[in-house]
Amino acid sequence: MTSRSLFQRSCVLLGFIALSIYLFYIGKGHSLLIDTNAVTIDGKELRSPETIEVSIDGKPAESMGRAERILVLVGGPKHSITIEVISGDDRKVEKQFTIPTFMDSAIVSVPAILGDAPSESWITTFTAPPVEEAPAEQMQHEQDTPEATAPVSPDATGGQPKP
Amino acid sequence: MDSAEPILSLKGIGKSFYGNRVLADVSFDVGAGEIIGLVGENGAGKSTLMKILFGMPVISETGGFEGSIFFNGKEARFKTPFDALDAGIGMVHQEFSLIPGFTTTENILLNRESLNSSVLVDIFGPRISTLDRATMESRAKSAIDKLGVTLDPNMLIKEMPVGHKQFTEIARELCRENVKLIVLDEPTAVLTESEAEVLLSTLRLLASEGIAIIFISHRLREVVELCDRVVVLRDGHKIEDFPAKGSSTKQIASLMVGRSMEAQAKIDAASAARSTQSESDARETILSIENLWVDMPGETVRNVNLSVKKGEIFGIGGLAGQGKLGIPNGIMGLSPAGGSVILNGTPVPLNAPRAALERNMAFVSEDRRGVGLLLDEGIDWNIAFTAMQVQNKFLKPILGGLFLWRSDAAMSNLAEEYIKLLEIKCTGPGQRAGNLSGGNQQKVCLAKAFALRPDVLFVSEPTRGIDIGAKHLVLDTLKKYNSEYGTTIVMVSSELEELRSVCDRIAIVYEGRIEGILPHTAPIEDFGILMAGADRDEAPVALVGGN
Amino acid sequence: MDSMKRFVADFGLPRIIITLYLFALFFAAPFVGVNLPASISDTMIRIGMNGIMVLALVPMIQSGCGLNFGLSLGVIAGLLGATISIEMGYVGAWGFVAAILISQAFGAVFGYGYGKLLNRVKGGEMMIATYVGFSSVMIMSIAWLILPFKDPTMIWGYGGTGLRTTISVEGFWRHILDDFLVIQIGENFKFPTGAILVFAAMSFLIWVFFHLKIGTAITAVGSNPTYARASGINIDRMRFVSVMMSTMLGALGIIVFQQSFGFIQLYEGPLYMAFPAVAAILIGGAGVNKATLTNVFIGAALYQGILTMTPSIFNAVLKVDMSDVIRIIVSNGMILYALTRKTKVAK
Amino acid sequence: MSSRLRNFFIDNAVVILFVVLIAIAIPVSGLPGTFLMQEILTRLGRNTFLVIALLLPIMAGMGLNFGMVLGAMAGQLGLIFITDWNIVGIPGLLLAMIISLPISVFLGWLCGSIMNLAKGREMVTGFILAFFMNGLYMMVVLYAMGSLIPIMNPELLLSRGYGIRNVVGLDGVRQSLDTLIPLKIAGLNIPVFSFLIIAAVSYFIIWFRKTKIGQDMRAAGQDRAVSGAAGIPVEQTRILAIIISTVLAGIGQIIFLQNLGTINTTSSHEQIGMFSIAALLIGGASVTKASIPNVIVGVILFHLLFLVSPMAGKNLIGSGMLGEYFRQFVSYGVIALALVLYEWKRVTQENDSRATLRGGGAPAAKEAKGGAA
Repeated sequence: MTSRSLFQRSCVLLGFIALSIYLFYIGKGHSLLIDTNAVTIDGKELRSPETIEVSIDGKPAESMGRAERILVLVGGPKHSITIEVISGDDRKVEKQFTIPTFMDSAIVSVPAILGDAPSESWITTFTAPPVEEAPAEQMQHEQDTPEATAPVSPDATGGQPKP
Repeated sequence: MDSAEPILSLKGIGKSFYGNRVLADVSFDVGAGEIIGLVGENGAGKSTLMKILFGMPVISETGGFEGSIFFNGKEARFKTPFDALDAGIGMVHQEFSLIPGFTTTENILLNRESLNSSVLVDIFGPRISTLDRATMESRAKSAIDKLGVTLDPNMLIKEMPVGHKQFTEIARELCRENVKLIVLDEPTAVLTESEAEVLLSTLRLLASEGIAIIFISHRLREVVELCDRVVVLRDGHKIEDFPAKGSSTKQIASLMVGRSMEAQAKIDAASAARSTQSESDARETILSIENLWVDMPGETVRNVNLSVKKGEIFGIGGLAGQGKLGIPNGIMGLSPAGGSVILNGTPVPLNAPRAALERNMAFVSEDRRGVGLLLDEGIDWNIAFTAMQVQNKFLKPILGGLFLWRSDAAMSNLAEEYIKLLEIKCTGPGQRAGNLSGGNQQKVCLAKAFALRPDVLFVSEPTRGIDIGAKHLVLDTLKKYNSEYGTTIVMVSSELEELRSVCDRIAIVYEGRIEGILPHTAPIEDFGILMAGADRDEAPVALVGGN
Repeated sequence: MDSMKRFVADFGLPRIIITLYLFALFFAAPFVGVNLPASISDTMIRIGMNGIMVLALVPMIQSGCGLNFGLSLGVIAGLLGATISIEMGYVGAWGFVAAILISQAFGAVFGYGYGKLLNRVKGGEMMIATYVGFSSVMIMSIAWLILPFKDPTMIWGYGGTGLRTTISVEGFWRHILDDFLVIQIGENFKFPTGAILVFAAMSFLIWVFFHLKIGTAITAVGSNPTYARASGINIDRMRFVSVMMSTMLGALGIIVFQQSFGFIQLYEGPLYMAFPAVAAILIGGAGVNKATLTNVFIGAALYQGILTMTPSIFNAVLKVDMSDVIRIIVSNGMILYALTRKTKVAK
Repeated sequence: MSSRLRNFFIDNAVVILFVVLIAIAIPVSGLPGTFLMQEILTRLGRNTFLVIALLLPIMAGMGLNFGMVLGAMAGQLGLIFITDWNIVGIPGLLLAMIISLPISVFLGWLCGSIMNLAKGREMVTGFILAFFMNGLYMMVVLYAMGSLIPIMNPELLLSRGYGIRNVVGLDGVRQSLDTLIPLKIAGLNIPVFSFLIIAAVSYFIIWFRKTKIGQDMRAAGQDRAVSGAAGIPVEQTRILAIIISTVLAGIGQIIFLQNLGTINTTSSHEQIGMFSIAALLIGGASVTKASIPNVIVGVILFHLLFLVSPMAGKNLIGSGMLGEYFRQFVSYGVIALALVLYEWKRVTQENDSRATLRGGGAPAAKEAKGGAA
């Protein structure tokens, strides 16, 4: 192998690694919780308007009332949010925001955005409260439902997994 | 054609395989533009010599060779055939080494294709480049043009007549840059006469362009016609090296098969001693063969007529590929055959091994490991099996004869008997046949045939690949068996000497036909002429026997 | 050291590993609280159940047809025998005998076609056998749906068409062999005398067969077909006989299996039946072209031993049931080993 | 002319048989045409790539690559990882492909090397190897993942704390290739981007055949001895054919699963080999010859049959299972048929080539008929 081709092959390999990292970065999925609960920032309480319509990345808008949360799944770090206030002062706000790569679930606070709060406060990490596992439901996933009448084979028969 | 500096010069080449000498002190030169005919019987050392020249791995694996090779003025020791090819030596094999589904061009340039350059080469290596078909075709065309024949560069090999395939092979060798020497191994064996003519004139054309040619052939007439010089090998020695012009096929043939004076004298004495007992009585015919054809790959028999007398040892000789092996294989039903074979006055069905065996004929095959033996079974099985299956020997009826039970004890006894009789060196009747030496394997094969107590025994190449001591024992056993039981033996062998020392009459096969039948006392030159295909122009040899 | 190396070469490394593994399992059993008598008893029962199926592979290996991945054809014949016997209302020993007799008739018919086919595709038997087996299983699955069976224990109770996926042989001939002359020692150990006796008897018959003239000829065909032909043997006929035997033995084998298992498994049940048997005989030391009864016995014992012991030991030690995965790796690894190793005898 | 017509029928016997079969089954099934059209378009996008993965080993004379299942396993591992890391959309799929790449290469190298040990029975070896590797795959997925190999997302794991669940949802990447370029013609959704990928890989195969290495593969496929004597590294070339096939199978499996939207962890890969091979053979390919048109025709016919046979079965005898069994029978049967034809042809060809040696005075060689279905 010539040094030239060694170099080029290393470049290809590095390129693949770099591409992987880039893909990881731009493809990382996040669960966004669009939140209209009131927030207090710098001692100021910000409240959401009565009715708004929210849309992320230009997807079909959803209307929200006060103190609601809706879940939106997105991929990648950079997103835009469009908030249209239906009640009260009729206005439309469009903002860009960035989600940290390793933040799996994020709360996006509508009042903070509408209230012109500093952009760091728009997004906060969401930690799910511990949920009791539902073992019954899980069991169903674990086994292919056997046929009602089929006895559990002592496996002397089927040497191979069934197709 | 004298040239100052020979292209190839072999000096004192010698080689032995496992202490078995196959080549000794062979030296000759090949000049540029010279055509050398290399002739010799099978086993004379031609193919070993070529293997040495091409640096085949088998040579170095078995301890290398003696002497030295000078190619193009420099000493050459090729490690692999590819080194030899790179240096400028081309080889055209007896069997076609062509890819059937490829075109002429693709075959001529196999693994030497012209490539388009590509940026991917640095990353994935040169094999990622696409083929440059246009350049390839023009390269192939120029190689074909050198041959002076017309070949369609885009025709598939499998759709070609045989002759074109041969030309494609030669074009492939020519297409290499700097090719200086081409070795052709039996190039005309598969060609028709007119195709062979074209090939010969092509070779002359190449030689006139300065390419040296080594032409290996059994067709002596072609050798005389084509070559500048003829080198004769016999028993691993170079016997003669003389200009082809003015020589005759007869002369070459007798050089090929001739023995040293002492050996000759010994054989003559031996055969003279036997001559009295066999020739005197005009015995009845036991086996007569008419219009026999046998389709055995490489040993095709076209039209054989023979009759064998009861109680004689009948020899069949001839050069390799002429069909002598096909005769017993056809009669015994192992190869597709037609014609008529009459044993004791009743015809033997062909293409039915069992029928042949049931008519009390037995066969010791030349392909010991492939046909002759059950390598994974014991000696007892090997010896007894055929007799058991055909003649119901070594079987005990049980349940009133409803079933036939194999008697291992009887088989073992039989094996013990033959082990003693034939001096088979083994650990016992149960030893696997695959673990025996070649000579002992051959004895097992003979024992298998003897166990059948045949009326007619075909023995094919009984001494091939076994050591001298075993050879004598095998031949003596055959003679003894013949005299003790009166069994008619038909022995096929490429070793004329052997045939002459054992047989009463010897038929020589040439191009699938019996060229002639001679008594064992006939002078060796006569055999040589028959083997080389008696030149029709020369005076026909007086034939003895025949139908 | 040299003799050690030769032993490893002859016996094969995988086989040694498997043997050592099984010994380790048996050795470990008492220490981890596994009931050894019960395990041994289980192993015996399984040997009785599966032995004949392993035996069924011997004729075809001996005649050079290779590993009979198409054993499913024999199994189908056995299923037909069992279901028809039940349909005809035979119970007990008569039912069992009827099942065997009917299955042998079908086995002969299937074996006939199968043998004729394999003689036309010499050299490619194994792959073709596999897929002929697979497709026959599927054809039979369709047949199970539409065949006019009437017995209420066998057909779907309501709404459905055709036979059930699994049919219990309880009340017909469940454990008829296992419980014949059964030796019960304590609570946990049960020796299935009848099944083992039948297995032994069939093995004896096979042993006899291969000592007869024809059996000898079949062995020679497998060992070197050209030699056999030169000795006047009709190779195709010998191969054909071996295929017939293999298929009919397979049919018998599945019925013995069913009486012990207690159920007839229809539809896709027979699909992979051949594989455990093939793995067993290879573990026992057979090659693609050579098999002996010793290979059958050792193989059945080792393979069934592993199947019984692995789950109990693993469950006891690791609280993990990896037996399925280990079974897949061991059996297929063994087949793979045999396929890649035995190239020198290829002829 | 009539002999050409006859040859056409003989050469395309399998295709014609299935066309006739489907022509009968479609009206019986009563399925509407638009439904069938939509399904076929979807399935073309989903399966074609996998079938294309089979082409190179056939060219290299290694027969039907039953070992392609190994690639499918690698693809699934890639998808499991990106699902765990929650990488979504096209980047997720690309990342899954990149992850599968080294695994596929390694498995392909292994498979090719083992097949080199079993020359002449590559198919049965690949077939068993697939089962064997399936054992190792299960070991990794059911026991090592979550214990030895870190899995962050607990939702992927079985309740016992390690091992991947039987069903893994691919919500983040579901159909992201198919819908990347949305196109609707006459009410039919066309997975344009998937088709573009298939076109690209088809082009790759065609281009590859023209490269030196492709030429070497063809040569090695026809005659190993001659190729070796000409200096072509036959074993290496064969391994390479299997590696490429395995890599393509890995990518193909990712494309296949993104369309389905779920992975059946322990079984998604198992039948892929058989279905792809059956589809290719129904398209008129053989053990020694296969082309891109075979792939396309095969996928269409195979899946049409797949779609209509359960309904046809139901309408005929009132059991959906009948059609299910029938299509499985077809899959297995067409493979059996192709193998029988191949061996048959090989045996008769051997006899024929011997017959040509027959010399003068001999009666004309017996006419040996090749197997024609």
